[in-house]
Amino acid sequence: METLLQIFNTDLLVATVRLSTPITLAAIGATICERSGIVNIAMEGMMIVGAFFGLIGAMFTGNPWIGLVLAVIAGGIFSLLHAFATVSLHLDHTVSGAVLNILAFGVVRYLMVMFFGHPGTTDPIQFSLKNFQWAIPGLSKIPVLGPIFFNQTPIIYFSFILVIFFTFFLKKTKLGLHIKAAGEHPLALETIGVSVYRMRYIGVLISGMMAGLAGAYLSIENAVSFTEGMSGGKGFIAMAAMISGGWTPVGAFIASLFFGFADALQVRLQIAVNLPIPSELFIILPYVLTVAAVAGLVKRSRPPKADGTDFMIERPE
Amino acid sequence: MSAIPGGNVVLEMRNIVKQFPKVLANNNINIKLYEGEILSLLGENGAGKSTLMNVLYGLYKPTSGEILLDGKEVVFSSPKDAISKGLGMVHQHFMLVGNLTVTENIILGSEPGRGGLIDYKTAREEVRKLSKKYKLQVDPDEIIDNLGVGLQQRVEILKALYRKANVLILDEPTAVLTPQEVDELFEVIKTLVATGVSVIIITHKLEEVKELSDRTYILRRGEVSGECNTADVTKAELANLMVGRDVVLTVVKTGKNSDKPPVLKIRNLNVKDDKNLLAVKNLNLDIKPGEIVGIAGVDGNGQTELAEAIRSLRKVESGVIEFKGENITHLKTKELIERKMAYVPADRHRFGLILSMTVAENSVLGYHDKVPAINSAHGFKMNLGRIATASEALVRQFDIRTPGVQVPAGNLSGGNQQKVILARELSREPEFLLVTQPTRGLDVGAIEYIHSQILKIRDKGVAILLLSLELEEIFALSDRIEVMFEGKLVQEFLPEETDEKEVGLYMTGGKGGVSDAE
Amino acid sequence: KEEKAAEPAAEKAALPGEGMIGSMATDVGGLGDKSFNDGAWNGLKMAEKELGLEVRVVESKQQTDYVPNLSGLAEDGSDIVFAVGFLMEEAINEAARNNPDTYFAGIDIWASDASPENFMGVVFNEHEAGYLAGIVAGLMTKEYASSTDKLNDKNVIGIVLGMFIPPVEKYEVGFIAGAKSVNPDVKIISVTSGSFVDQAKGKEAALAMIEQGADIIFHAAGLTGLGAINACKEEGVLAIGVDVDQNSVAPNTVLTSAEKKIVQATYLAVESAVNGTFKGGTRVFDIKDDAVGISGFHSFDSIVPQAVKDAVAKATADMKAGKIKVPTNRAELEAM
Amino acid sequence: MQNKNLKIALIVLILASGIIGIVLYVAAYFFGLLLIAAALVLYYFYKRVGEGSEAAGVWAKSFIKKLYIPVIGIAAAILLGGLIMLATGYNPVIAYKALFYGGFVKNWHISVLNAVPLIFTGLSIAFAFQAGLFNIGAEGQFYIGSMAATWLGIRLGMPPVLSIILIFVIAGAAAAAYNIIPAVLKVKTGAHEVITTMMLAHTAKFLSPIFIRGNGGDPATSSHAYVTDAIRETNFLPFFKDLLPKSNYRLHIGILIAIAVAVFVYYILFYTRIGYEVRAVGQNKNAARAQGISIGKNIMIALLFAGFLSGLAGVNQVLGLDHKMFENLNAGYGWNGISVALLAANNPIGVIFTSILWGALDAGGQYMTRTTQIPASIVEIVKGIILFLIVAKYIYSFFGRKLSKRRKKNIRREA
Ligand SMILES: Nc1ncnc2c1ncn2[C@@H]1O[C@H](COP(=O)(O)OP(=O)(O)OP(=O)(O)O)[C@@H](O)[C@H]1O
Ligand SMILES: Nc1ncnc2c1ncn2[C@@H]1O[C@H](COP(=O)(O)OP(=O)(O)OP(=O)(O)O)[C@@H](O)[C@H]1O
Ligand SMILES: [Mg+2]
Ligand SMILES: [Mg+2]
Repeated sequence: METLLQIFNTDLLVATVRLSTPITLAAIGATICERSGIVNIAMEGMMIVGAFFGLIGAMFTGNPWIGLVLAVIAGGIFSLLHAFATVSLHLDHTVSGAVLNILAFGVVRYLMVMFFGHPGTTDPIQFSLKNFQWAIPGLSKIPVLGPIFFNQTPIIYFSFILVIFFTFFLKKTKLGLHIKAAGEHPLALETIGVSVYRMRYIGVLISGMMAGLAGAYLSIENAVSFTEGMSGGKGFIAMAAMISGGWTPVGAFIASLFFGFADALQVRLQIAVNLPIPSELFIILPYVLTVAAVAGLVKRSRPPKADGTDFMIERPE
Repeated sequence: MSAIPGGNVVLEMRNIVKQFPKVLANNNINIKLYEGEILSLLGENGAGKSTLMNVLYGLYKPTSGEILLDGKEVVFSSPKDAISKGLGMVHQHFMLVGNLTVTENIILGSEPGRGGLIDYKTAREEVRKLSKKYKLQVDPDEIIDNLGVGLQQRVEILKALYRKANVLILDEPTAVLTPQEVDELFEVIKTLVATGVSVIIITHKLEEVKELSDRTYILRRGEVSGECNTADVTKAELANLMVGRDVVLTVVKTGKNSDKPPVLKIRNLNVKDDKNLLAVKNLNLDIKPGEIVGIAGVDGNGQTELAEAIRSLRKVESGVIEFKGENITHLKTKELIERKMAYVPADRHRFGLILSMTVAENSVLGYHDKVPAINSAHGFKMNLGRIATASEALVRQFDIRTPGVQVPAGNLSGGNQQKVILARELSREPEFLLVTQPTRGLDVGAIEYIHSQILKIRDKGVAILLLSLELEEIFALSDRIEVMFEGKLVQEFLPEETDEKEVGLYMTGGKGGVSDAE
Repeated sequence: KEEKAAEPAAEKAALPGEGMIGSMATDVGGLGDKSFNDGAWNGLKMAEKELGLEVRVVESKQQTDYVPNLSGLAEDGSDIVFAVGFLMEEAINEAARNNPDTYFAGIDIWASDASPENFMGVVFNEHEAGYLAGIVAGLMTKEYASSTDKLNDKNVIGIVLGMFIPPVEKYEVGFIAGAKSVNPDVKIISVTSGSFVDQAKGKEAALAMIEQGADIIFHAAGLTGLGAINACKEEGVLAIGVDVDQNSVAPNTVLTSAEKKIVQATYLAVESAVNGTFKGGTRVFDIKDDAVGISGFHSFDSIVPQAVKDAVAKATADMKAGKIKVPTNRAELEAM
Repeated sequence: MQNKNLKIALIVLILASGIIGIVLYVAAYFFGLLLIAAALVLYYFYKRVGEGSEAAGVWAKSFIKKLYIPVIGIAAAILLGGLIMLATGYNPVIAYKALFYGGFVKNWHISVLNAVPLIFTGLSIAFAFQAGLFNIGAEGQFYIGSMAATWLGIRLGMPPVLSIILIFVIAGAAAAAYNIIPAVLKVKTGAHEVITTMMLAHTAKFLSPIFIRGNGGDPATSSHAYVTDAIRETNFLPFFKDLLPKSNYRLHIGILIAIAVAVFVYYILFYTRIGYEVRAVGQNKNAARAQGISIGKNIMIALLFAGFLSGLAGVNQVLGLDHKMFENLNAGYGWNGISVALLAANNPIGVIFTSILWGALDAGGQYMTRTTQIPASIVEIVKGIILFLIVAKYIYSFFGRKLSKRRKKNIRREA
């Protein structure tokens, strides 16, 4: 019992942020994507692509920052397939997403063999973004909040910045306004001369880059190695976070923290609870909570009106 | 407001052809627009009016033909080009983003501000200035979804003016407006013209053409079938040009109201809309066998909710609906169908048909669990053979133009799709028919056919509730007219004792139970 | 099948194994695990060099690949086929039964009475290696905590496990027994991750242990354990590797490793097949063969006090002499 | 009317040669293919007798038309895969030879064994798709079905056929019951099934070790069973080798059950009221509702039946192949089920063929690696490309349009 209380400490909250970061990044990406009208269930696949290329970059150049850039680019390029399929080829968004997930895992498996001679997992890298952990002087000394928000590794800082950036992006920028219009009433946007296709490509591209960044976090900042399947459903949990967060970056962030908390707690409960309870019952906690969240235990809000719909001005046969 | 023949031609469309995969929507069209005039394009549904204007506006690429602006050929590869050349268009269906503010909608695509940021302060200022200048009052910070259609249309016009349009295209701007709002709109148009704007207005309402425009082009089946100074022609002549034959503008009704007791009784009905607000308030209505009750009203006054409540597609908050003495308020749609209550929904694509299923499959939708569609009363296996034969019979009986009953319903034209629905519902010998907007988007020939079918079953003693936004249709069919306004039936008329003006006044709350006195 | 009718009769060419094929199927952990899959592959490659046979490896993607891969390797011409990892126990028995003309060897797999003649189980007494590692950890975390700033005075150590299968359990209970034997009050946190391939999971588990004060973390979790070692590296505590000397993974973090000599065992099995001395049944490698134990301390050699080294040496001797009975499963541990 | 007898005789002949052909063929007797081909020829003949030669021609044409996109897609993917192999230093000719020899000849029995669970998950996903639902978590239902089948298989000792049937029904029902959660949530709260079924798949996967530990090993000495006890031998599905001695010893009749179930699902979808309603809801919810078809009820039916079908995948693996349940199966039947369903355009009969194709690619890929050491993961890429090229079928018209536009432009420029 004593240990049970012990686990509720600052470390738990630090772990919460650590575990929620990939979800946050992907959830924000998915949010922008759906605001532009495209549903992207391939976040999972894009994340794994990003994770893989992040590691490749970091491992073969010795510079994790190059890995990070490569991850974002790879996620972005891969997402363009989704944009091409859904926007230009007018394919059903869910179908395209599912196919791309499958393709992503296939491509990564093949590349694993190409680069390392075997599928599965890579060696840890020695020099990762973890080496750039930075305690912000002064702020990091604040009790509780300091360690949580001001003594972190680069991508975690990025995730905080990106939450603010994308909130601002949607509220104050022209591009943001156009993306919102593309997801709400695409024809209205087209009739004032802004290309809906372009906005949706941009929306998907942003989601791919964010998924790539989330993947980079997994491989070159957190685990400092790559494992097939290391995304472990986080792409889908991110979509749940996006929904629970009401399709806003801040909402997505808060929801992601919640899922991260569930995960952090789960590991610690396994240690603290000394009863003969199978550890698997703890492991499933985040998944069960995700189901609960999309089932509406969290406040519901309206998705973008044209979310998931195809856009085409002149329909060919 | 007189025509200015011999003035400057601001715009000309030459030999415009627009071929859609299956439809030749515009066939070699030539039109001219003079500076400062109001030009109307008249034509029945599907004549190609919207298509032509969308070509002009750069939304569609013409298959061939050219556009000249101030005498010079221009190519619009997107609306952006058209807008930059001074064209503005208010579309038939509003192009407003519902969850954005008025300001955001107006500036969308031409936002003030630098470096990708929006300067909301300037934007709001400009919107204020514009709305003052043209006397188009709107609150710049209101969310579009919270505005009525009249105000939304103002935003649409402001949107065009904000982009400094000197040619303004209005595609059926009056379709959703009340007569009073129409008058206001016309005032606005006139002030615009006075400031040098040229206007193209699309409509299929003859009065509007007469009242407003200087010149008129009439389109028929994708071609220009006439061009005239509006003052020089009569309405009948216009109508003739429009449909290519003499039109009987009113369908002749025979028979009289039955005096049997009502089959459908609605008492104190309250229904909420999607926003959880009361949309139908304390409504009472009786319909007798062999009677058509027409509900007139402007869109959004609770007609949809009423229809859905009767069809059991929407929850009834309180009140009672009785059919042949039985309380059916809380029955399921399926049970209503079993009681021979038929339904022709307003939106045939969304509610009437399953476009990817075949005509045969569609012809039993809703009756697919009844013999003979299935093998037995509690059947499991569908009788595909019998379904096909039966639907072939319907195709013949209702003159549905289709290559066969095994083609997807989506391959049929709008009028023929509507006929499939009508055939399905009427062939089941209903005792009550709920019919909403039965002729929306159809041409005159199809309308006539459908009206005659509705009257035919009325004469057989079916009780019919008609909901339509077309006053003309209401007058043509109804034995009794009820006006619906803000969720209530505010006045009852007999069609022969009233006219469209008077009904319109009630529809808009100009008279009748406006105040919530109770 | 016909082409390999020529039995592995020793055809004395330049090298005894020329013309023969030795192959292995990995378990789902696959090559690159720095543990038994890699070990077995290295053993095969050693045999390739020394004995001259051709070697092949095939990766298993999923559980259902095991039987087709093992049988397939035999059908496609291999003379001896290795199944690597306890998880292939069922599959190798079935494959061996259906391919009686090929030798099969299973690393970490026991041959049972029902196993066919052409199957040899190769197993190790992991608990003995774990016991020695436990002694090191038990002593270092308390008594000699001051010898490096990577240790604290909380007297907590941790174990990260992969899937809970017999070799893993043996490592665990051996480790616990060893630690308790020298430090009865030590608190030992054990987490079963359920996976041999998830580095992130291993890392998160280790981090949680470190939060609880653990300063030495042992793992028996394949790749998952590499994540745990990484957590130790980042948090500046010590780790103990498994199966092979894992010092190279993180030289300033891995104090020592609980080893079993898979490379040698594999080689010996191949050799017996080449020589025609292959025998069915289970071959247990234990501390008496020096086939299990702990590796050297590398950079920690100067830090680890002599007393610890002595304790290890004594325990080794006692085990060899049969004076210490190390438990092999949790039930036995409990009973102690 | 003398045609009537001829017709009946023809039907009998078609069915007999078709069924026998299928049995022989899937049991790795290749002349079974000849019988199947004979059945097809007879069917063509039957069509001619029945409706005149023209109808048969139309039928054949529409059939060929349906096939050409898949064929182009597969061909293009093979080409692209070959280029990738060339680029990464492997000889595609050697690889493909091994792949096809392994998948369709040498290890054909493994292809068939691989196909069995895929047919079930593919059917499950296809059926849900027909109702407009995406049962992305089929893998979870597979686990539930496996667990239930194992539990019953260990315990149920009735006369063989009876208990096998019971296991099929109960275990399938258990998997269906697992899908009640997403179904109810979908109906009541609109929670998207993509997320709920996916999360429940993870949940089921993590719960399975608990079940396995509870049903395997010797509880007195260890708690670490990674595999359950074997089910009773009376509950094994029959093997082909008992009847056809040359057949591979692992080949069980699950494939026949799978084919039969696929035909059954096809029948349900296109010949019954349930299928009609499910498709109506899938294609236009609003219209279905306005005509009295309950959306909620059909969502429940579709998701539960989908769960049932995925559950059967697990039952077949347990009763037919493994005879016990393993931890960490890593099976991927859910994802592959999506592939085969999409490839088959959600047609239950098509699922049979796409599953066998997928199974053969896997089996061939392993054979290729074993014999040539070319990594089997190339197959994953080829599979991904096939899928993309077939699903994104507009890709041809897209590039076609681009091409013709350019050509037009060129012509204009020349003029
Ligand atoms: N995008 C499109 N693709 C294919 N056909 C179209 C498209 N838009 C319009 N059509 C067809 O072109 C014809 C002309 O349509 P258009 O919308 O121009 O008619 P309209 O005169 O504006 O009719 P209404 O009065 O109903 O608005 C119709 O047959 C219509 O079905
Ligand atoms: N937006 C569209 N996209 C694709 N095809 C369309 C579209 N609009 C119309 N069509 C096709 O064009 C054909 C004619 O449609 P349309 O509704 O214009 O017919 P119509 O001439 O108005 O006939 P009716 O008098 O029956 O309404 C139909 O086959 C329809 O499928
Ligand atoms: Mg029409
Ligand atoms: Mg129009």
